Amino acid sequence: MNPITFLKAAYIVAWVVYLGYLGRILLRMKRVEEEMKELQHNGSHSSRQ
Amino acid sequence: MSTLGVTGASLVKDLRMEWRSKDAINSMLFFSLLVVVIFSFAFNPTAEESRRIAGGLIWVAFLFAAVVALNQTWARELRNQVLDAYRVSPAPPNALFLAKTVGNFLFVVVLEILMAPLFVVFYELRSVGPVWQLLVVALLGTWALVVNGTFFAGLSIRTRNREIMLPLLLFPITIPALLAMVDATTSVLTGEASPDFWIKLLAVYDIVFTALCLLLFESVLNAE
Amino acid sequence: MIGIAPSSPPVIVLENLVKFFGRFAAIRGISASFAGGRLYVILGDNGAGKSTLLRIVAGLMEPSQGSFTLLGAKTVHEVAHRVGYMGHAPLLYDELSGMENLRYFAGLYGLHDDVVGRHAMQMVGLDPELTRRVGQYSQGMRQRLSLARAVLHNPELMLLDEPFSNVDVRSARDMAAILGRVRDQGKTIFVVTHQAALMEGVADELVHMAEGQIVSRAEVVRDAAANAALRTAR
Amino acid sequence: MKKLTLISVPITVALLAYTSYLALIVAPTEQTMGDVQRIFYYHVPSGWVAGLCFFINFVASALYLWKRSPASDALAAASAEVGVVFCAVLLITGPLWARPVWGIWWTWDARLTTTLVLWLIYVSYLVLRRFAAGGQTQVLAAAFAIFGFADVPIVYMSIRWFRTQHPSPVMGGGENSGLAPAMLHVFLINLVAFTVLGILFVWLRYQLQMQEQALESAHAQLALKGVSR
Repeated sequence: MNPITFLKAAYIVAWVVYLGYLGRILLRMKRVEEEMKELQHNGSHSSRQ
Repeated sequence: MSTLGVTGASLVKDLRMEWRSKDAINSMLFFSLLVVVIFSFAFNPTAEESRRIAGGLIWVAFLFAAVVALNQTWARELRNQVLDAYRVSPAPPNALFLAKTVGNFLFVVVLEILMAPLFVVFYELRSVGPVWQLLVVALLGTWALVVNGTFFAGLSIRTRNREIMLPLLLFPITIPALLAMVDATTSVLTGEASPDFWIKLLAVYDIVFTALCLLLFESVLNAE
Repeated sequence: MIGIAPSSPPVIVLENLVKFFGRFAAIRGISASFAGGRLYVILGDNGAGKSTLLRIVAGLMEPSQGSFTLLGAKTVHEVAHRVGYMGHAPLLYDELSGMENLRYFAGLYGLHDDVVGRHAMQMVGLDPELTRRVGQYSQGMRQRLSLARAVLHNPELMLLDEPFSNVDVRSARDMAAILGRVRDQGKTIFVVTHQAALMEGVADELVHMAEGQIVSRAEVVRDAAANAALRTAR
Repeated sequence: MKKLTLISVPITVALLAYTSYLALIVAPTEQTMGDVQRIFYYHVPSGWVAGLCFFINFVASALYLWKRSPASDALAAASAEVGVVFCAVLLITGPLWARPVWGIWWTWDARLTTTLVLWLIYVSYLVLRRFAAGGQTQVLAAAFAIFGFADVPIVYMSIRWFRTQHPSPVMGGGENSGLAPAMLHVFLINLVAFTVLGILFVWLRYQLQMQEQALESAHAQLALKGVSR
């Protein structure tokens, strides 16, 4: 196999893993934020510290 | 409350309970017997080969068997929630840990004594190097398995899936100790190398992790 | 017997105690003070937070918010030897006999004399010579032994979680009478139960809990004659 | 906070793209290994960040056991997870480099094996965090983290002794000992970029952990005040 294939594979794997992980964190953050907003909206009469 | 006194009392209690039920020792014995038989089928070794792989075989068998016993000892404390009775008492947490560790140590040593003749018979084992070195390796190695094993078993009972959790936590941390035990044993059996480095490494491992266990056990026991 | 006035110094003071289990609030802001030398019966439905409150006070759980003092101490650890706890489960080893159990638990309190265990067993009406293992005990016997374990070290404060569960009425009445006698010696006792009737004539105060809060506290005027009769019944 | 995230994420990604360009195009081709050597610019910095994360995890765990502050637990959780991710990239890019250069995917040499064991330990840590439900997670995880970190030097010692017959074939102090200046320059920039990436990940993951904690306590407070009757 061409050595360049290994080089490409390594760089692609690294980018996929890092960007995938970054995306996952940002997605989870968005979800948590939404849930928090919803919670504050629903329970607006109940004060939250 | 004297730690030693409570340790002694807990140990006697554990030994008495084990003597009555023989749960741990029976399951350990049967388990390691199975490993021996299965390995023999899987590898079908000659006497020369078996001397080479025996170190690994013996310790893998004992490691798996020890996990069975380690889960047992804490399961006993969970039945009827007896652990709560200990936790509300003024007795020092480390006394409980030491008692459990020494108890498990004795169980595994008994297992080793009972299994040793079997290994000799099934694998035609004969030590080329001095046998007393094997004893040192066995004692240090068993302590290494048991001290962390007892700690992680105590940690696992506070999680879901506790039976699965113990090997997951114990095995990665035990790798260097296992490597040392296996290599030291092989060195002595084949007589080809000196086990000195491994014995020293085991001693360091034992000291480091015994200290850490004693330092952290109270936090783990009182984590609700 | 000298009755101890409700004005004796508080044994337990709870300050805005809160306990969460994840998103569920099991204890929702309890502030209360309990005087010594009395027998409190804590009543409430399942999930009212009775057991949780007891476990927090016994030091088996940390409160999520708030604080409490126990026998004047900030941490349970300091006064562990003065507190007795009886859990919902028996807290006994099935594989050991009654005396073997008590001998071990006495050792945890630094008591190495068999007399303590024998005394505790006799007090709850069990024979110390019984060699049967606890695993073969009847439910009633097991609860009695569990009580014996909790009072072994003669604690000033006893926290008893459902001591009468699965116990026949006669045994339960016996145990209630024992508790009354112990209280008369000046000890403070908390009993969580949903069988309030069993504590009739023994209780000093009924504490009602609902949804993680104390909703009411009611003084019980003990009928002295009935009480005495109950006490001499055995 | 939100703005900072919005700015820092694209900047870091751009930085990474730039350093990748440097690594792939600008840096000179290595004579003996050829272009495959360029994996080095990803491999080594990933390993460095993983090590950094595990160290942060250890410090944060010890701090948690001492002070019991939720923030240090969140930092421990965040750094362990990010460390596992970087360590995974390290373990994947390693064999991809080894196959064309050494002719084998893997060798049980000290550094490789230690890295693998390290990765296993911190995966166990993450599994433990998942399975230890309720208020006990933090203490148990912190205790295990201390054990894991203490184990690393012992693992390294033991495996090095175990594999002394193998010449250590890892780069750094290799044939010509040290990198050519042009390579070193690119390598250092990559190292910086990956460190920035690692810090960004830990920071974001930490934010997430804190947000989740805040959400849980918001739910709890609601349960405390709202449903009363």
